[in-house]
Amino acid sequence: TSNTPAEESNGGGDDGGTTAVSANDDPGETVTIGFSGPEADHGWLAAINSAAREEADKYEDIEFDIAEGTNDPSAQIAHIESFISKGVDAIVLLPTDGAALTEAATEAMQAGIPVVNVDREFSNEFAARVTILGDNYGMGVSAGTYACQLVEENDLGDAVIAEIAGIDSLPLTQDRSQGFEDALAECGQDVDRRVAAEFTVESGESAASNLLQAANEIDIIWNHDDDQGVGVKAAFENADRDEFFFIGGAGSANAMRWIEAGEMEATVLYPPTQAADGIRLARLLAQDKGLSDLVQVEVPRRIVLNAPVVTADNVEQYMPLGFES
Amino acid sequence: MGAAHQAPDESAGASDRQPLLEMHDIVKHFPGVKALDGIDLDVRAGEVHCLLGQNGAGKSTLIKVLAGAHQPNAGRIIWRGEEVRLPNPQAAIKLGIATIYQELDLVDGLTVAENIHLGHERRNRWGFNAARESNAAAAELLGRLGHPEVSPTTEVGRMSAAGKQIVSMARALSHDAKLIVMDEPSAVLDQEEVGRLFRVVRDLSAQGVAIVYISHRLEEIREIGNRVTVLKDGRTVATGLEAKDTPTKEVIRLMTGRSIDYVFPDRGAGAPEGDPVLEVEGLGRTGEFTGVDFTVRPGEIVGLAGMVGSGRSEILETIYGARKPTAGSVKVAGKRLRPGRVGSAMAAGIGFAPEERKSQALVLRDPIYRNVTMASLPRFSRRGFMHNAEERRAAAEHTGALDLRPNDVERAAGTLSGGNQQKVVLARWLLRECKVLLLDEPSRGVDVGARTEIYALVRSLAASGIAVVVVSSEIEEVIGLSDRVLVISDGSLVHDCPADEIDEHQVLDMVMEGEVA
Amino acid sequence: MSLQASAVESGGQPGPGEDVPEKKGASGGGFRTRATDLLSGSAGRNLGLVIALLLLCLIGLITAGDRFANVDNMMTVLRLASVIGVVSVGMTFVITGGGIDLSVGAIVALASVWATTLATQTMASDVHWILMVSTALAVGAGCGLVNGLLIAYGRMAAFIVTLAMLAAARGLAELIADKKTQVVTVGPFLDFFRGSLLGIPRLVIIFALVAVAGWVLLNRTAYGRRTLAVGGNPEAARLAGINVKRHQTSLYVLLGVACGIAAVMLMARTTAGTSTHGTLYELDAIAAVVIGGTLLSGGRGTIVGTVFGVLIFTTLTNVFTLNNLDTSTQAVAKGAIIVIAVLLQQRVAARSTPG
Amino acid sequence: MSLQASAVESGGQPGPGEDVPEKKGASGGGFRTRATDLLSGSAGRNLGLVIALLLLCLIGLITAGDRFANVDNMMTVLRLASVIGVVSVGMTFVITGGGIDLSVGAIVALASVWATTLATQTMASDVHWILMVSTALAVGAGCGLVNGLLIAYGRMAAFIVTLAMLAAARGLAELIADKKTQVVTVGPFLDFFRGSLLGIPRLVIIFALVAVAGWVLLNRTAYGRRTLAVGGNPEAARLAGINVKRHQTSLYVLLGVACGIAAVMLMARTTAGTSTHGTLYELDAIAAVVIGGTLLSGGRGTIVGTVFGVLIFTTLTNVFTLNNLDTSTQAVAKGAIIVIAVLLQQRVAARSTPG
Ligand SMILES: Nc1ncnc2c1ncn2[C@@H]1O[C@H](COP(=O)(O)OP(=O)(O)OP(=O)(O)O)[C@@H](O)[C@H]1O
Ligand SMILES: Nc1ncnc2c1ncn2[C@@H]1O[C@H](COP(=O)(O)OP(=O)(O)OP(=O)(O)O)[C@@H](O)[C@H]1O
Ligand SMILES: [Mg+2]
Ligand SMILES: [Mg+2]
Repeated sequence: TSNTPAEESNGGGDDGGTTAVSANDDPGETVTIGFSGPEADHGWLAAINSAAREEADKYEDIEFDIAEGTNDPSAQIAHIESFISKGVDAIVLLPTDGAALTEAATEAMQAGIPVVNVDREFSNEFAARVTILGDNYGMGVSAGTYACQLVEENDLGDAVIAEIAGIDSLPLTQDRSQGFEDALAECGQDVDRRVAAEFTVESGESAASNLLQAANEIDIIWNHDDDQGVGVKAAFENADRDEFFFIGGAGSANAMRWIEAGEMEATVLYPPTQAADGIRLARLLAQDKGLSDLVQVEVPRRIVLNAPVVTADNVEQYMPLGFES
Repeated sequence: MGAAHQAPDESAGASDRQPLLEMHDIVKHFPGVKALDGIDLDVRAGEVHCLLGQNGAGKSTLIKVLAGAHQPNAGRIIWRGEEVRLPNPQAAIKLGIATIYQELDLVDGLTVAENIHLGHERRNRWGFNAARESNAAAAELLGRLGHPEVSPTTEVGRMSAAGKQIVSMARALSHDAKLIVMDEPSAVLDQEEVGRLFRVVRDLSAQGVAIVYISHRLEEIREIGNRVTVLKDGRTVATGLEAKDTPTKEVIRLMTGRSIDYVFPDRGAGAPEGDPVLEVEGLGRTGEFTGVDFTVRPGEIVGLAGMVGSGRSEILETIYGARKPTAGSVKVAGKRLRPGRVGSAMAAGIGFAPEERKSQALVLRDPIYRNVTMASLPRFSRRGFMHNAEERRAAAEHTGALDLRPNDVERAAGTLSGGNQQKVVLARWLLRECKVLLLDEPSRGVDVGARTEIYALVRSLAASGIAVVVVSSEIEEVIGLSDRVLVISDGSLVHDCPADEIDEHQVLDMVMEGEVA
Repeated sequence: MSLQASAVESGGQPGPGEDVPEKKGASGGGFRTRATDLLSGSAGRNLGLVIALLLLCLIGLITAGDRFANVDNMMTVLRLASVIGVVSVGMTFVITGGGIDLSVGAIVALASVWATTLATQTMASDVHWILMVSTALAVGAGCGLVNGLLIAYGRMAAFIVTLAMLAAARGLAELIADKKTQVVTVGPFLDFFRGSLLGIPRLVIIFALVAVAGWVLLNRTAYGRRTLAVGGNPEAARLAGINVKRHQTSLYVLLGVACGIAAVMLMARTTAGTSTHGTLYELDAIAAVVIGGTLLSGGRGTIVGTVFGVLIFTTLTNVFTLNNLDTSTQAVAKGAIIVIAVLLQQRVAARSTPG
Repeated sequence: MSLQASAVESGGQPGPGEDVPEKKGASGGGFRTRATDLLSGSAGRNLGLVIALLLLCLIGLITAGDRFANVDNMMTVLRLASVIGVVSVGMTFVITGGGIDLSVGAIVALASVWATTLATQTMASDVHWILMVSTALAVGAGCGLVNGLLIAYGRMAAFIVTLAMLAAARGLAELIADKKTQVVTVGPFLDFFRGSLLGIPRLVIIFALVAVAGWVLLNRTAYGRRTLAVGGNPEAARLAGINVKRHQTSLYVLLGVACGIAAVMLMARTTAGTSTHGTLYELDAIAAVVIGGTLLSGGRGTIVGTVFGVLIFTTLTNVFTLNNLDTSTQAVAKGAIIVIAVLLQQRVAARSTPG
């Protein structure tokens, strides 16, 4: 159906990897993709949204219907309902609360609209055609494993390990903490001090300030989120403390730069590209295409992204993935 | 009304000077009401100009126009020969017009001195408040008013209505005004206080300050006034009357448009009989009053006389259960009330019209009918649902009987003139058919016409078998209206006798001395 | 002769504590007809809101066309409005009675969590889903009772008490749920509340019932009359024989029950109970109530206005979403529209008063 | 003869809209002495707060020992208190003047973002960091002016206007910052504001200066008197010749400037400007002000109380963190402690009044 010659400039260029091998980027029939995510009130979520938007912009056969970000599951359900009534071709959904949106997603699936579940998992596997997960538990495990490594390398013995979590009432925070704890247990360590911030710079600063007072000597600090990390780091400076190894989370561009500059030990990646991947997959699903990059013809059911640790050694390689927050 | 005729001598000279203030054809509309419909007024320097009129005639509205607080829809104001505009209160104050408002507009959270100097604060060299200077100035003003005992650092919210009135007067004096408007300053004052007020007024007019004086007590007008202007329904019906020479009957006729005999209703023949319906035994509250004993029979009116602050209001409130007594008991028809429970008192058939209608009795924003029916909600509800039409009808019936103006029960109670608000409170208890009625200053701010009606009403209520207890700061009223007079001094009952065996001077003596003269 | 004249003179803002009678509400004396009476009454006060809502719908129609104006979308708006709507109706009572409640969102969360614990759900599937509903209502009422007792009998400021409840109830909800989302597994419960009646979602019907019951309670019963009196002048109410403390307490319990109902609705809608339910409901509900015309200082309340307030906010979000506006621009526009709506309402109310 | 009348026992809750003189504060007629006067005055009113704070410190000392009671930790508490403290001092004025402001957090965010844009920072590094400070203050004052004009001259409810500003300012901040965190790169700015003077962090000194200035302004100047009057009885203030609308407007501007100062402090503390700064400051600031003893209905305000309120909340969080309490338990404990603190304060105030 497409007769625009401008396809090259839209589709290709900047993201050479996939376009080279597959014909999937060729324009197909125009499809409407609905996207709904939480309110972009914080760097990582903002990056998710903008990545999704940019991805959709690359394809001129995508009509992108992005709903207002909201932290109210009830409002998000309404978004899904309106997608269904509008009859979109596919839905990419980053739920505020996986369980709370399962029912709505199931309805969409039953209405014949494929749902791509991003980041926070539904409580029922029939609610989504594809699930793309950043691995929150894995993120904690990566951080914990790296911490174990640091303990060993530096011979810290029974190290004082502290954790600065994100919004504590979110399941994802619980998963991260659980992973961290489990990994530490592997090498006989535990979390000595834990505070929770709210994914904002300011809350990071105050949580970290109080934390630093709680222990005179800390060996390792893992901070769940690089966005609040700006504040956490300011708190270190304010208190004039740097005796510990500082590990971050998510992998913002700021964090990458700190690692380069030696101001941070490492950060655990939690790529904000999931939604962009979700858009691509949704498009393929809607156009009835497969994943020609894989041997498998079909789009897979479940994709779990890796949570690699970025250190001074490999930061250059990961720099392009770092999102500005 | 046998007040002495003491004319200040200056008044003769004042009359031939050019008027200090002239107001011509002032018109003021409120949504749905023409409050002022062409008022003329002229005031000369050094005179006491009295403004008379029934409740709702427009007196307060007129003086608010004069104070810059209301903007007239039409009319001219001429101040010392020049036409002026008064867009806000500052403008009026700047010209030298100070006002004591009827609704005592003071700020409760500030001290006496701070209230007095509000808007023209005393500052020191660095622009900070000069508290000491301000307190000293306030103390001086209070002294001039005969109240050196009032501390300038007292918070005004803790003062009685009478105290606030004094502060308002001090505030007006603090302005170095050429014209002071007083809107019913004597309403909350007792006789002694009124005497002090008059001394101050005479002082001021001797200094050439003009006073516009509003009161519903005609004898005061006669005692202090030079000339009288009468308002009726938003119009000037007479102006420049000589205060001393115009017969009372004539003034009342001008105000009301009819002749009213300004007298107290006859006491029925013979003393009321039957068992006492209200028995107060040894009632006391620490720090307020002690050992109050009295009984009231059905059909009897008992008056409580005493100075402002003697504890009369507290006694009534305690009987009603609004305050919890520390000693003694109250019985109605032989049954003991639960102390400190309004519900218990109401159920037993006591009704109470409190002294401060604005803060204690009315929901100003609500329509009149709701204010009237507030204490009788169960009567108009069937299984919890209100019968609105019947409610309005019953309310209108009772407000009509009290000659409420305007008699429109849908109006917000707050838009009524002061005296008419009092009638709404009375209507509330008339609706409830009580056995005992406690009235705290029932005629405060009520005009002569309505006052006569209220007296007649109270009497007829008594005649129908209700026991009435009345508190009033006008001793004449207590004696004239009651069957029996109780004299309260400093929180205790000092005398109890039939009303016709005592006169004003005796009461006054007892009130002051605290014992039978 | 200008009608505005009198309005211009009032110096004070219509903020808390003001007890000057509202001029716009005052209606004419002798020459009033039934019609103007109606206008200057509640209909007149709500006219501005109606106009604001209609304007909003018009904008929706123009910018989103059919996507806005179809039954499905309307039902979506109503369904979204229904949960916060129920809370707002309860909030109208508390505010009219001179109080405030910041803990509504937290109570909704606690009630939803408590009603979806494994224990409750197991019992509910054994016996009847009504058990879950009763649990939610009881939790709501209990929290409301604590609020009410501390405020009325403990003489503490409502703002502080309910702020404390906000913290405590949400914390408790987190502790009970262990910060996990509890999925509702009781099928009949979901079937009942997620169903429709004559094409109208049951949630919307519940909202309608609550609103009607609230209207009757406020405008046609002695309870409503007492609420207005207690809010307008508590001292006068007390001296007129109303048990002010008991009444105030009952208002908070009433709102607590409304929160319980909202929790049930939210559980049905999201098929889950979690400690994050009801986030920021306190601001949304108070905003809807105040924009509807209920005085924050108490003594005057309107359920119809509140319903309009809720609908305006929900429609606003819907129109924005249909137009794909980004969140930040939405927020800026929302701020501007709130101000315009209120200004409009004021002008219309002033205009509709006879002079 | 005494002219003092005791306040009739108040039946109403001491909630919003109450204008009955406080019963607990009422003191006897003639038999009042200088000493009891002082007690029943500001010291007496604050005594409960002092006790609450001391108790809290005691708990901190017992549970966390040296980690609590060392200069570093004290400075940390003070530094954390200073930003919200400056906002709370400004809020005290607005609330005392009968208003309320829900937009403080959003204004802080907008000011911080505006003052850290690339353009501003480039200019600031070329000229002087004072440029960044002026930008923040101007943005704060501007937002406050808009609030004030709409409330005072537009006669809109403060709650609604500032709620709209909350949405709009945060949205605008997001648009300007593009939802990114803007890191402060102007070294001299950071050096100045993150430095210390005689071992006391500059931020704490700024807070102290603001608090002292606020105290003097409220208690020792005509402006403060008028604020009390405007909040206590706006009609009386108008009749006394005070330009009530202008005064109300100025109060919001004052608070806006305080928000600008807070934004500067926050920029220094976190080395960043972002649209998420100041989240929930509205609740925190109002809570600190109210717990400090300022009446939510206006007319009575205390800066000392506000400072104590801020310190109590900050110390509470500090003690919790030192004890490694989890967030949910913290929330429940916080709720309980707020209620206990206020009850304590009431009892002490009642005790310290003679009669
Ligand atoms: N703010 C207002 N809104 C509407 N009507 C008002 C308002 N203020 C006064 N009125 C009306 O204007 C008329 C004049 O009232 P005003 O207060 O001037 O009477 P008054 O002569 O002072 O009576 P009183 O002796 O009872 O004090 C009354 O009908 C009153 O109801
Ligand atoms: N806070 C207080 N503590 C102790 N005594 C008080 C207090 N306030 C007032 N009083 C005393 O209580 C008594 C009663 O005062 P109140 O002014 O109510 O009397 P009243 O006779 O009703 O006067 P009015 O005629 O003005 O109503 C006075 O002796 C007064 O000094
Ligand atoms: Mg009058
Ligand atoms: Mg009295």
